[in-house]
Amino acid sequence: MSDGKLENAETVLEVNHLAVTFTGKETVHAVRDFSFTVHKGEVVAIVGESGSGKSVSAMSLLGLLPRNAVVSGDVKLDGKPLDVSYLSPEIRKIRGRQVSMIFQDPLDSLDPVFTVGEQIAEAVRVNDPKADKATVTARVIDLLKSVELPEPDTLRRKYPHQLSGGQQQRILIAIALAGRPRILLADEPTTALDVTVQQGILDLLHQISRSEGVGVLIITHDMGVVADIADQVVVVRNGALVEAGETVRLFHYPQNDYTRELLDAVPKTPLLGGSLGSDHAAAVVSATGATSAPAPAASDEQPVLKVENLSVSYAPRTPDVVHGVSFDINHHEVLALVGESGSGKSTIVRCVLGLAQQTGGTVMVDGVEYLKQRRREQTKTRHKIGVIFQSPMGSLDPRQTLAQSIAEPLIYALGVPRGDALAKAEELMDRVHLTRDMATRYPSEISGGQRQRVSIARAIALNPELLIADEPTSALDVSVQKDVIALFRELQRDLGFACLFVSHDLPLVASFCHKVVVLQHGQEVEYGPVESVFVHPTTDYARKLILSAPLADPEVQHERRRLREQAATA
Amino acid sequence: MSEQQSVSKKKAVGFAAAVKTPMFIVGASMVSLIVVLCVFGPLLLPYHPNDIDLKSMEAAPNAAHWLGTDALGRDVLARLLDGGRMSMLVGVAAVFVQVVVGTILGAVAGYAGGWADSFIMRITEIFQCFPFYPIAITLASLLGANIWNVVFIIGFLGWTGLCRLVRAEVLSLRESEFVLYTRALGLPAWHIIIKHLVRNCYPVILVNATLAVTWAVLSEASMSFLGLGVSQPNSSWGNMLSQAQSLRILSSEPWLWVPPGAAIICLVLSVNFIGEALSRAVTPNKPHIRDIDPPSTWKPTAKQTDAVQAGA
Amino acid sequence: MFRYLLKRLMIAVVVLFGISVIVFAIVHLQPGNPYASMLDPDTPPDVREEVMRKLGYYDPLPLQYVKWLGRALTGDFGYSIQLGSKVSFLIGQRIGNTVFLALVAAVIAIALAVPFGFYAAIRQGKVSDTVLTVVNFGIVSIPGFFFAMILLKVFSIDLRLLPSSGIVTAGAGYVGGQAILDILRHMIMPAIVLMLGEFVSYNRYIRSSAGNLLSAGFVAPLFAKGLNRRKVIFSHIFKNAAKPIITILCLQIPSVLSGAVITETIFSWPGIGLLSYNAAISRDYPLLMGIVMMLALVTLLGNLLADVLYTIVDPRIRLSGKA
Amino acid sequence: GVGDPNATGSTGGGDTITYALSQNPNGIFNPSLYGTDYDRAIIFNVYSRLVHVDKNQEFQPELAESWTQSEDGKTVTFKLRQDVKWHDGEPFTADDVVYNYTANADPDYPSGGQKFVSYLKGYKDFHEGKTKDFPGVKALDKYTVEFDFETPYPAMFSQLVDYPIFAKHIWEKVPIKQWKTDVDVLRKPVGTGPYKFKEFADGQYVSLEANPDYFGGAPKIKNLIFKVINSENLQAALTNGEVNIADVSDWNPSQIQAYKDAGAEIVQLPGSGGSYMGLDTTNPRLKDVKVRQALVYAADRQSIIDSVLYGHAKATNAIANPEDPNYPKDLNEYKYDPEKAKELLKEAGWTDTDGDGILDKDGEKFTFKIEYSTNSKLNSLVAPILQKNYQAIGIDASLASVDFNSLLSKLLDENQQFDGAFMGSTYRLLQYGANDFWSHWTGQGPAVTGTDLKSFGESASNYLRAQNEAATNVWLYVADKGFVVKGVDGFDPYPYETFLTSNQWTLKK
Ligand SMILES: Nc1ncnc2c1ncn2[C@@H]1O[C@H](COP(=O)(O)OP(=O)(O)OP(=O)(O)O)[C@@H](O)[C@H]1O
Ligand SMILES: Nc1ncnc2c1ncn2[C@@H]1O[C@H](COP(=O)(O)OP(=O)(O)OP(=O)(O)O)[C@@H](O)[C@H]1O
Ligand SMILES: [Mg+2]
Ligand SMILES: [Mg+2]
Repeated sequence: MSDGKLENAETVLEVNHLAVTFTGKETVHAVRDFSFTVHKGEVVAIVGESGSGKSVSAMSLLGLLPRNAVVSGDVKLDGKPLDVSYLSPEIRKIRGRQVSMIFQDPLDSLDPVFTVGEQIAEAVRVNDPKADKATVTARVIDLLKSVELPEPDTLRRKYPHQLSGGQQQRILIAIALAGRPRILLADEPTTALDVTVQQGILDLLHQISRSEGVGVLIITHDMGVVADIADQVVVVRNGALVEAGETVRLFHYPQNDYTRELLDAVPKTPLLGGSLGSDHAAAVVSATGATSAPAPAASDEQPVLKVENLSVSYAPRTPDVVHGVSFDINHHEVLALVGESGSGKSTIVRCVLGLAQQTGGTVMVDGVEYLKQRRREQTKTRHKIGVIFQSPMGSLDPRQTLAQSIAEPLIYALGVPRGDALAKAEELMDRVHLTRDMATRYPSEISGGQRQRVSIARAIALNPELLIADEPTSALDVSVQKDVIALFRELQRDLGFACLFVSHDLPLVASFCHKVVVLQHGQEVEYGPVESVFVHPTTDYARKLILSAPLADPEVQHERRRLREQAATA
Repeated sequence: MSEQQSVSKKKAVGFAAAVKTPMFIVGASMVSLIVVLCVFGPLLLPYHPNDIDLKSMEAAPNAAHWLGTDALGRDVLARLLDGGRMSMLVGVAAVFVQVVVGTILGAVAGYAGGWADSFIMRITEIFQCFPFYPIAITLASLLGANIWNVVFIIGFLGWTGLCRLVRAEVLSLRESEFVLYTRALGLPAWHIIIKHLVRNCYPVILVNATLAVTWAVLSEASMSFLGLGVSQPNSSWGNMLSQAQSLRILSSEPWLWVPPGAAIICLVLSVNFIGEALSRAVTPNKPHIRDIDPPSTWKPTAKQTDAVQAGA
Repeated sequence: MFRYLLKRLMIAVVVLFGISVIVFAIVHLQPGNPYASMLDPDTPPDVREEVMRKLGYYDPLPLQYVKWLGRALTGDFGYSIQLGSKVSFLIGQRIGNTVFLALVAAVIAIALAVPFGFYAAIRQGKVSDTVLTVVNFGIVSIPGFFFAMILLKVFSIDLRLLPSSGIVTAGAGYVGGQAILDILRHMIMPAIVLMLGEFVSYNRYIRSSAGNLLSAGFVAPLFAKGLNRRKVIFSHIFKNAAKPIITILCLQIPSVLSGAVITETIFSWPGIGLLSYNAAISRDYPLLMGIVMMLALVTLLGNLLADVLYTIVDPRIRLSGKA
Repeated sequence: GVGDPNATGSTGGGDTITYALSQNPNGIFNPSLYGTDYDRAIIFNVYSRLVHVDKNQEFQPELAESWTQSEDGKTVTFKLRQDVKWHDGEPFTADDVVYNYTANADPDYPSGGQKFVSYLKGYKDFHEGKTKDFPGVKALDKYTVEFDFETPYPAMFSQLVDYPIFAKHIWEKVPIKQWKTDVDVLRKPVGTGPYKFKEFADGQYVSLEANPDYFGGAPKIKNLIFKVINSENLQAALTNGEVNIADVSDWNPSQIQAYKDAGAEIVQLPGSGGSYMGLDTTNPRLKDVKVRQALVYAADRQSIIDSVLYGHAKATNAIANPEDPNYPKDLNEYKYDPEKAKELLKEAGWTDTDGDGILDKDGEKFTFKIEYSTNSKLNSLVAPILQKNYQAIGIDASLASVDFNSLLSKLLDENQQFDGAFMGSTYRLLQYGANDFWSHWTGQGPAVTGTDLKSFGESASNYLRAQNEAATNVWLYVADKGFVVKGVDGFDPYPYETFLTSNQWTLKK
């Protein structure tokens, strides 16, 4: 990769003063003033907080917005002006031929009742209407090969749901490439995917831009992805351009406050950085700020949660989803459950809470198998456990006010009178830095981060001995995530609970947890202190997982890509 | 997340938004008008709906009888207003039965799962398979023909749809994390069902209930046609209309069929409007992209341009 | 697939059994004697009693049920009290007429509902959509029997265009094309009445499912890859809409059949609806049970058919012994 | 027919008469097992009877040429016609007649059987299966049949009028037990009447064709079709030319006018079907004859006839046709008199002690539930009038409508009580007192007896007087029978005999 080459490259897409307004019941200025340029063979990343108008901007270039959207701005494609203000014939002509788009959710973006081959063939025929059947098929197979899918001839006869997420995303890319476009608009192409799969897609996009000279515009909120793939970065906020620049420069010398805030919010993770193998546990402790967490209690004490040989199945006579997992958590200790999506993290959480069918092993809280107890005692134990579920929206009843949600366990579990409970709820809201005037709002009326805090307030209402938090930050953008984690640390220090922390975000785990369990297909592949597992992973899977988590550091990512490419050619 | 946020936002304020739509306003005011007329109207009329006057049978509308008289010289207007009470009572009460039965069974089946679910679903299928009229006739003769039996029959045979909907909703709500939370907390099942599950089914229930009103009012009319509806001497719109079932009356005595016919149509139409407004509110349509229905001009409308400029 | 079918059939048997118990119970719980009208009212009481005993009227109810079930399992639904003949014979004579009428009505309804439903879905929220919605509501709000009378008045009396009732011109003995024409002329009014109610529910349902499809995630990508509107709607959306259309078709079977009661009564269309009405009115319980069981079976088969057809139109669905 | 034959395709040609049936026949085309008037219409055109009644309500020979009766009334001998053939060409003989009544008495006979048969000699033993021999009816020769009675039963003639004779050679092939279920035989009737059976399209029509060999003279038209058309559609069918003859079900002048406008004429004759409200004489409130009489006085029956039936009915004061020769002329007419009703009730101890407008006695209020069946439009008009009449004299009258069969089975159940129930029956000649069963009335000992028609008639008149005095029913009316006839000549019905002249019917030119 040489910068010199890029500077001379021709400009493919030039967007100036793009604005999109939605008219209707209320007028939404989704994009106000947005400008950027994409050159041949270059990857441009657009980053910005959720709702800042990234997707809308991309869609507007292809005229894929609803009727109530009013678009204006100067757009030049290959130097020729393109009128994006209405569904002009030119816009329809460039679709799929000069500008293609890769959509965010791969399964949702494919027509479920056509085979993937047919769907690619359609795109081929758009560009070459006179092609005969054999030509089209040949081209489809070529495309499947170019996106590195195995056995293209069987694969093309499959339906979207028969493919994995990564394969589906590759199909979308193949469709996008069918018209040999000059520009590829990729809207969060990897958000729905596992880190390991994500890496493959990013490599593919990178390779396409390099080898075919396609200009790639990638939209993402993951700074790790940006660091990994982008040549240029465009930061957008509230529908307007904040800062743009070459990636390495922007990461090291951010000019704008917002950009800086964005980069600061990314967890700092020396454990995962650089080359694997150097042993520097002490450095970790100081660098992660983990010092704020009290040291784990002596190991001769009774663990708060002890899971032994746990197996779980969702329905009778179906194969287990979790096989023989064991771990324990002491007071003041935070144990992380990590692993790719679907590896059984949430399942373990559910089983610990008695919400999934345990097929083997034991779950002990304070030394008793509480799930086997009678209802009444079981309920008592349950009151010692605080729970935060994965999605902030889903974990609050949309028809309860925030105060009601927080007070519910107090009223119905402890029998606190309603008035007192509501008063206590307001105190708890103070603790999680929510203003009291929010007490009567409904979950839909507050932001995701605020909801997360309501869940936390509710979870600590009963002063839990054990806190179970299932991906409490998965759905948040980095800045909100940072706030939530800070709050978490504070609470843990004050209340001293043991914590089971589920996450797929390795940098976050590295900075926050004491012990870690790595899961693959429901099996425990690694278990131990964070420092040893992350620094000296003993299994290939763990190593791959750790390496695939993109770090928000362009140099590290470039180095990693270089190593991968070497490995591939070797 | 932002999408989820906006959808749920619409849900929470959905009904409030529905109230402002023209469809809702038209429907609600028509229903209110009908209710007011039927509740208070009879008090103002000089005739009792069952007063027989054999001297003026099937009289055309005149000064004394604004809507004429029926085959026994009874005042059609008085019977119309009084019959409206019956028809609406049938509608509301039958829906009440349906909603109560359907919601409870659906919620229990969805929440409990397992054999309870299978059991309730089999019951639901059984009821679903009953052909309406033969069973209604049989039940009517088992129970005798009167308004409460009409209510019972319509409710009894009509709850399955709502039950299935509520069950489906509860099934997905049950796995939602706020319900898992209450279960993890060890709260009693009834609390979870009533406070969380059923409450979150309100949109489904409400929309379905308005459709069920339609169904009940029309079924009462059809049952009257088959001689099973509200029985003499009481009137309902259904039995007034069914008594006018002859080509003779149809061609020469419109005052006997136009009022009840128009009343049924108005009531059903307006209830449907309300239902449609509510259902549009709770199931917000994602707007289609431009290509689906391209504007004829392909240019932003003047109104849109104004809005953009005003906002900018 | 096989296991799935087996399981569904087992469920169907359970459901049919439940239906038979309930219907048997409510029919027999009716006050009085179903055979009452079989004899002259002035038949001496002792003769009456003797006939009743021979008929098994004094058997305890469970025993009567077991007897009925035993025969029903061998496909014998007994004899109609009112009409004397075998229940299976009576049903066999009528079912064809109903199915024919219902099928024609359903085909017309769906043929109209698909284009109107799609049109409304495409124009969602526009004036034309609202107009269609209001028209739909207008149609549902007219009681079917009433609408039928109006048709009769207009087409039979005023215009003298169509015959008022029956399936064929009595005793005319038409053959070939003339016979078909004759049947068609008799069928127009009943089919329209039966069709309209169905049309509205099909139309509303298709409108909403097509609406969902039109805003589904895969639509924008289709346009993005350069397909035109015609191709997107007629190839992609249509194929996706097959499943909702099948659903409504199969699941509406019971409602079409029960709607036929009214239509058949008015137009003297000799179908199963009319037969079931008479059976219920005259407490002809063997006949009623036979009809109810048959309709229930048709309903269950309709549901099963829907599920099996899904697997053909929607590759995502696999039938398994589970679920 | 009138109307455009191309547009309506109506009656298939100039040689067809279509007769509307308001309901589908059940298809029980056995002359002694049929249950409905619709089956009866077919049977009376396909089969013949031993005797029929003439316009003066006297019995006339049909299949029988003549008959004689012994002094003691115990033996009746019929001489049969010798020129009669079944539609399949077999000759009609005395064996057929004997077979008919032997089957009627058979233990397996799937219905109640004709009443007079049970008065025949040896009935009991034969019916209980004790012997194979039934001496009550025998063929003296090929064309002579003798009936021997245990006790004389002159009313047999009215049953002979009602039940035509079927063919032995057809029915003996089917076990008697299965007579009501064997569709193949039931639905292909072979008779001796003016028309041959051609086709039964269930639910649609029955088509008959002329029997050129009919002993009463070959019909003048080729086809007679009975078409099922519900009464609501009749006007349309008539206008359309789909129908030539139909019953009048509504005497509303505008309805009659509509028929006339459609080109039809109205044929009206005295009816034979009566309507009344049965009173439960065992009901504690109604036990007292004064109370029942009060209920009759309080009913404004003439107004009902004048308004609901537009005068097309006769008032009755007993369960019998006022045209019946045995109907006494001196019955109490119970003219509408609410004052008298109140007086009678007062005498019976019913007064309004608490001033709420409702009569009471011993603390019990006088409630009265009027039950009527839902399948009659007329009832739903008459019942509210009666309700108002009773309310006017202080009775708390209510209405309850149930389907006909529920009502019937309730009345047939001796353990159930009722107040008043609307019933209707066909008042057949020489048949009286059958309906007392419903009123649970046993006032008049062995109801009707006599060795010959004359003494039987006197006994019948006395019976009717007693019934009239006991007020076991609130007798309402016998509605006139009406026919709408369009384009048919020679249609000449009289009471009990609608089809006797069907072989004379022709289409108007
Ligand atoms: N059809 C629409 N009508 C009205 N407002 C819309 C519409 N589509 C998007 N918006 C609004 O436009 C703004 C920008 O949305 P956009 O989808 O571009 O955000 P984004 O930056 O892609 O966010 P994310 O990272 O969550 O995908 C949001 O405030 C959104 O609510
Ligand atoms: N309710 C359920 N019924 C049946 N199978 C389920 C259910 N929930 C999850 N599974 C399956 O169990 C496995 C583990 O799922 P789980 O939700 O525990 O994964 P996870 O590690 O939490 O993934 P993610 O990171 O996506 O949350 C997956 O294969 C999933 O398909
Ligand atoms: Mg986006
Ligand atoms: Mg999870």
